Amino acid sequence: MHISEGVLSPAILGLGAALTAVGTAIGLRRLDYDRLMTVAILAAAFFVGSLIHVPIGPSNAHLILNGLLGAILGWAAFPAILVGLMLQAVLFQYGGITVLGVNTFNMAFPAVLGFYLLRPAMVGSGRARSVAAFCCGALSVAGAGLLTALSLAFTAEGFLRAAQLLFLAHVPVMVVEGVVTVLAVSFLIRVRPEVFSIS
Amino acid sequence: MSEPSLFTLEDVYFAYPPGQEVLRGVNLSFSSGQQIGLYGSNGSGKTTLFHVITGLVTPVQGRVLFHGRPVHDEKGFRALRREIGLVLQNAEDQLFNPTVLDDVAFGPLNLGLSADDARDRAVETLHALGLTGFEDRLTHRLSGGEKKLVSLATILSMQPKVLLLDEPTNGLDPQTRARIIEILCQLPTSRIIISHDWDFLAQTTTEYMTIKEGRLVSDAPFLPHRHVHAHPLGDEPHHHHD
Amino acid sequence: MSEPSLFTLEDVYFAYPPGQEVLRGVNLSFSSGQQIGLYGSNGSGKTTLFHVITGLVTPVQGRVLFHGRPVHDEKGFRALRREIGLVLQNAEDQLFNPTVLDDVAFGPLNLGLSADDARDRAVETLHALGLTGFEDRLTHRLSGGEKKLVSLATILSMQPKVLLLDEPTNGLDPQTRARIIEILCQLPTSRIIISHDWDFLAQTTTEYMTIKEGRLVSDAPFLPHRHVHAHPLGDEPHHHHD
Amino acid sequence: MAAAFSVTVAMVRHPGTAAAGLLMAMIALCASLPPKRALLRRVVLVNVFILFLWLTVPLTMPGETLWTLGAVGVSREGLELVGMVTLKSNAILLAFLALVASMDSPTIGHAMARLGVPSKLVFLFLFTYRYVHVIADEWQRLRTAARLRGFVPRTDMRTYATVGHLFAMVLVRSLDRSARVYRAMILRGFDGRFASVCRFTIRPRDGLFVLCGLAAHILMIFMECFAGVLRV
Ligand SMILES: Nc1ncnc2c1ncn2[C@@H]1O[C@H](COP(=O)(O)OP(=O)(O)OP(=O)(O)O)[C@@H](O)[C@H]1O
Ligand SMILES: Nc1ncnc2c1ncn2[C@@H]1O[C@H](COP(=O)(O)OP(=O)(O)OP(=O)(O)O)[C@@H](O)[C@H]1O
Ligand SMILES: [Mg+2]
Ligand SMILES: [Mg+2]
Repeated sequence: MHISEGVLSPAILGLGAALTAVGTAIGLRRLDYDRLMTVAILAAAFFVGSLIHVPIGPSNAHLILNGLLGAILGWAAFPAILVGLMLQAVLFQYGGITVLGVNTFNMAFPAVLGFYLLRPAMVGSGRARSVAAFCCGALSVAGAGLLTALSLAFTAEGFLRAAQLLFLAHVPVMVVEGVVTVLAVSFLIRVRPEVFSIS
Repeated sequence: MSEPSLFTLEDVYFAYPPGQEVLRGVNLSFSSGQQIGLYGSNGSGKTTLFHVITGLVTPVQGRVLFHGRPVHDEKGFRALRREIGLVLQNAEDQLFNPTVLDDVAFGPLNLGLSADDARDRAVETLHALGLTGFEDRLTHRLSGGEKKLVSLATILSMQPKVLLLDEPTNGLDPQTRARIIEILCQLPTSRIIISHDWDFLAQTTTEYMTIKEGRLVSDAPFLPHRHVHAHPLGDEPHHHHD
Repeated sequence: MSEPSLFTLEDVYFAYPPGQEVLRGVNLSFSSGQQIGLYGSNGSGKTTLFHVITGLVTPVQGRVLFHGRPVHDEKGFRALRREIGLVLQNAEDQLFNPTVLDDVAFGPLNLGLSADDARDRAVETLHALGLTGFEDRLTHRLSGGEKKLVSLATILSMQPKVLLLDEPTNGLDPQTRARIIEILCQLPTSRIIISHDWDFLAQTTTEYMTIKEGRLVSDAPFLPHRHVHAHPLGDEPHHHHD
Repeated sequence: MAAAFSVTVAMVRHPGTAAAGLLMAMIALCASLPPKRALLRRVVLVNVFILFLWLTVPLTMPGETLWTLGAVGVSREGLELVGMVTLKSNAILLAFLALVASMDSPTIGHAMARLGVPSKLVFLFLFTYRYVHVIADEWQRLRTAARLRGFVPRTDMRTYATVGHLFAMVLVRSLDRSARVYRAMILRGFDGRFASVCRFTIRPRDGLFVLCGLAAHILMIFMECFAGVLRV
């Protein structure tokens, strides 16, 4: 879930923007022009992915898929997510400019962590791969939820319970994301293993 | 009606959101056994017509009847799609599972068959189309012609009562095209086929329709005639797709 | 050679990474003024051949010569691509700018024309193809036939010496196809055209080649002959795309 | 411009100023005349998050209790906090809608380039925008294919498996497409630099817009300072 404009304190907004700027700079530096196109297209695919709604019990939720994006792109996940959120801001007004930094960092940082910690196992084989992919999908969402909750909690004490609830709301999504990530990864490994050598 | 129609379009109007009307008062009553060839210029609304029939887009006005009853909602169209199988214009759009077997078994699984039955049904269908041995091929590595055949298989495995085929021979070489003609000639299924390829329609369908100014019209009589033309290997046996 | 060839393929072998060889010893010496029609079954390597000529893929063995000199690197191929224009099989891949004008002006801008000149060149090219008024249309909202025509415009605006067209009439209705034939007949440009549509090749090219078992071979002689066949409106004037 | 406004509003602490900001944003919005229905939908979307805060924060934030609903008390501080956030959110949203959303993405891209955003990021932005439609169509087509074969989304493994496969297929096809499009670009002489025939024009109306914006801005900063002084 994104945080809307005008909710967070200037300190948090500034911190988020600074961290995102650093992440994006690292991500961009590692990209050359012929891979830029690939990243643009993946960013677009993930933007579209975040519009996919899946049923969860009586309600439904949209996918986030930052774990899979991180596993494929590594640091380039920062500029990709930044651009995706910018487009969301422009096209749908989810979130907005001042919270762009915080929202990007919240989603991209767990994704990059996933890249370093879980990806080696994800491109392996058998059970280990499924477990790693599940963790990657689920934990990236958990991380994003946690960071979002923390940004709220650090803004004003009054938001504390809201932040906790927000995190809890992420739990079913985590499970679904984990499952979808496992299947998507096994599909990609079978059909297009080169995907995992883009970053 | 004396003979009950399988599905009916009643005075259907359709427009894509910002634009002009594509369909303007289409009427069609389709009975079991009919084999219609549908042609018309690019952008005349042929594909759109198929999408209206299968409920992929909702008419602005008019309605779709299935076995005589109006279909209002997605639930009604789900029932309709079990009997009316649409093969999309672009074979790539039809195939989304990793392997051919997964893809051909996908429909039967959704019809409620058990995993084993769905598998058997898929293997059987592939066999009937001469695609035995393709089960474990990756769908997106198939050649253009193979993709066309497999996408036909994904619908045939659901054993629909009516086949809607959207330009099934586009981009195919003459041999593959001949194979599709042969397969269709052996199938008794009712059908509507969209094509720019008149010769193909003449071999696979019995009535002709076209879309003119948003209206579906039955076509002029069918006249055999002759042409002189030339092409490489013109002295060897061959056939033409026009 | 007495007449200098524009480009030459010398004993080219090519295979996509995991698979089998697609091209196995292709030789071709193309001189200014030649107009070649290339046909062959699906997956025989026609598209791949075009990609080798323009340096989009690198042969495993053999080489490409341009004006008699071997082309080794991307820089050499850039010079080659200014004179040899390739229109891709899939028009959707060819169009990547938001508007038609942007797309048609993209090539000229890269040739070093000023923004105004590139704009003029684009407008002129669109006019020549009967696409005046399309400048501000969004490329992804065009109909199939319009996309094909615009993708041709994006290459013609670069005024290449050789045109490589990959299935330019696929999925087009007979009228649009006739329009493309007319446009090509008016252009004196040297060309190689890939198509499964022999009648189209007969009207737009003068020599015929095919790919058999990875080798490029000149085709058998050209024989006029006649057929009887039937189609709707067969009594009205019409032409056939086969 | 929009960014500056958003930043200022985000910093504001006084409700009066926030309300004034909201008012100004509304005026700006009226001046730029966007289509009404789309606008309404967007405002509702953002306020879903705000609604979530309304439902939780006043009930859970400790402080002076205004009234009680069964077991939980509604706190004054909670209400104030949320009220403030609501004003600010909507002010920024409306200003953003007025100033940015009425531009199309290519314009934003060019504007970004002018503002000194790294060219790689601008490129990324423009192409992502370009491909969002293409890929959304691709997704839609694959989903259609699934529907045609009787697929009904439910809360079960098969649904998630199918979604996983569909999405992976969209990825694979997007990548193939990216390779083909890159080829199309180099075939037309692309060497990494972008040129454009589209000229960035500044109309008189835009100038007026910027002037009013600046005035409103200064006014708001004044109000904020003034409020601060009063409070001391
Ligand atoms: N998704 C869409 N949004 C807006 N307009 C559309 C869309 N799809 C099709 N159209 C327009 O609707 C009209 C009919 O399109 P349709 O695809 O039904 O034509 P068709 O007869 O199948 O043409 P073709 O022979 O090229 O396949 C065209 O003018 C097309 O531009
Ligand atoms: N990117 C790719 N990776 C792997 N194999 C490929 C790739 N592109 C083509 N092939 C394979 O190479 C062979 C030749 O393909 P090519 O596209 O050149 O055929 P074609 O003659 O143009 O066929 P068509 O008439 O269907 O367009 C085919 O067997 C195809 O499956
Ligand atoms: Mg169509
Ligand atoms: Mg080809």
